[in-house]
Amino acid sequence: MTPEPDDFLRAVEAALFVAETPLTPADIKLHVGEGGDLPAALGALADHYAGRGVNLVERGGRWHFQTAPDLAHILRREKDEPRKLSRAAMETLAIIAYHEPVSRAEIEAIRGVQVAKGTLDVLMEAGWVRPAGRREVPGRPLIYATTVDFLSHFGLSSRRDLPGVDDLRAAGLLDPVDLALEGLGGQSVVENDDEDA
Amino acid sequence: MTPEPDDFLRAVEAALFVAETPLTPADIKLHVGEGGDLPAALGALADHYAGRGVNLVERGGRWHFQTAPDLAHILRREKDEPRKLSRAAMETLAIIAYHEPVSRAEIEAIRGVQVAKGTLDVLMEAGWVRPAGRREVPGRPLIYATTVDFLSHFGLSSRRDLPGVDDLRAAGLLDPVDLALEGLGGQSVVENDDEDA
Amino acid sequence: MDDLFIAPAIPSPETLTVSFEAWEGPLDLLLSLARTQKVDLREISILALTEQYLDFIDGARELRLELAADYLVMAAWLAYLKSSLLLPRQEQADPSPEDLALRLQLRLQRLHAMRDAAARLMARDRVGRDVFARRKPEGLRLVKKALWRASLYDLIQSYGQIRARTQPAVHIIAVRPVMTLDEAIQRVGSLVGAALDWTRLESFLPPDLDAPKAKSALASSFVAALELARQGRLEMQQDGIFAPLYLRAAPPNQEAVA
Repeated sequence: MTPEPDDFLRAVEAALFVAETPLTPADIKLHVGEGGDLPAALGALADHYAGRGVNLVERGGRWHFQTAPDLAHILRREKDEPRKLSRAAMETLAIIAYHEPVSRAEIEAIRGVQVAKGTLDVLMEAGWVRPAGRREVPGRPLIYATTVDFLSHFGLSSRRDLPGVDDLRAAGLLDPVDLALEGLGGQSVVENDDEDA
Repeated sequence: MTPEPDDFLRAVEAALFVAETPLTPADIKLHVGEGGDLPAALGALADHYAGRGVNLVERGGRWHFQTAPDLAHILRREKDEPRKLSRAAMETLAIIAYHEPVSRAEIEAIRGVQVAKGTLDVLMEAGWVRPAGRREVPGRPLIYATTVDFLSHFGLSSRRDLPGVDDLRAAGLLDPVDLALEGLGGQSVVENDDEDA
Repeated sequence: MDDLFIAPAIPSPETLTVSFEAWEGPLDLLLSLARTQKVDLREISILALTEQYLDFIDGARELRLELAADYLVMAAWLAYLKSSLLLPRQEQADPSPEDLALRLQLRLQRLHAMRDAAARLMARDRVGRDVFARRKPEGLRLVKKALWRASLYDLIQSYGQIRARTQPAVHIIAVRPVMTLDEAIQRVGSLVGAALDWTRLESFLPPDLDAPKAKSALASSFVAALELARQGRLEMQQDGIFAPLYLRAAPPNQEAVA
């Protein structure tokens, strides 16, 4: 079924294998010369690699090897590492959830503490927060909102499922009990190294 | 002739294709999982690529794709010329490879000249030689051995593949060097600028 | 391949015009000379080699080349070896000159073997020179993906904390039901005159008070009683600590005295 590859085909194969970028037929000829039928060789190679883990593809007149699309997952193997959100991230998420869409300045006004950029990054990386356009006020600040993933992670069918302030009070979650313990100085506190502190 | 490759084999093929360094079977398993017979897949792949422009080879327990040696002339570029080793460095590398682990004094006994510090540095910088502990004799001299990268670079599956190693061993030319017997002149010759002359 | 590392060819000892930089020491020179014998190193004649070496050094001396000390040391050692080899056997020292010659031969063989091995090693198909890996592999990545853990409770608790921390605290003091001191003086003062004998303090309180107001009324009435007593308008009596407190109007004569 697979005929023994001739040297011209082998040369084309090797040239494409080592290439740093996709190659045009002219690029390939620079390496392998004119000693064969290049279109035929490319066609034969593409056929040969069609069902394999690596495919030869042509994109805009340039040829290159790439891994089969269905194998992408093995090349970027992800390892889950459970981590707990920092308090700053948790609070920022809560504010976005309750007040969305909100700008960073608004989050800071509500938290009474500056928000490090990294905090929002973490929430976006987690897939729970997304930029939701800009507010049409001077400075056009970016505004943030929660995502569908946020709802599903927290088991909410919509943001209206979030307990209201009255519910929180009834549950004792608004009691300022730990205020003294937190020792929060308020406005001048920056939670970590933030470039726009 | 070539059976349709299964997904496990395809995954192994793709992983080896995108890898930046040669992979041990353990590395490969990390990505493709345990869902297949890895040694069989590697063997099948090596067979499949044997006559082609790209080959799958095993070097020191690690696998990688490389172009076929006979195609070197079409693939070599000006800048590809690997570092030129001095004669001293080449001999030192050979002595380490065939005798490892060896101390500097043992290398000197064979070469009849002192080993310039730069010589070992060059070999270590190339990633071909590494310190391999100390010999438990008076003075506890540092001993040197070759690396897996040495095997990869020189296309050796293992040190048993070193050219002529069996004949040399049979001829007794690789026996441990008896430093006490090496009372001949030469020890004070420094091959070049060496601070511990 | 054997000749890859041979130092500049030595046509014959007499025509040497070569500097010592060509060799890496006496052993290297010896090996080069040995190779000119064109025999297997195992069959080399150390005696002949010694002759060659000494001739070479002599020739070099005549050519007024600078001689490195090591070459002269080797020359002296070889001259000693040569004379020992020519001596009758019984006068030989230990180790025997044959032994020394054998060791020198072995050393030359070893150096030659390693030189040959180096050449064969360098001639292999080397990665980056003869065989090539992909120049820009995409790379296998093990991405550590943070799996963030947070519960709905964490979320709402956080929100509660923010609200609790940042909402302005408004303290409203409830209007509590009290009987003022003035009221109490008024009431106790008017009622005590109507009482004929010792009467308990509680009897002076307004009827049907709810609990908070009753407490306030009792406290105010007690203070009012003290005030009225101070003014001499009533007398107070108590049999012991926490015993009931009795009031009655002061006798008129006492009021006159006061």
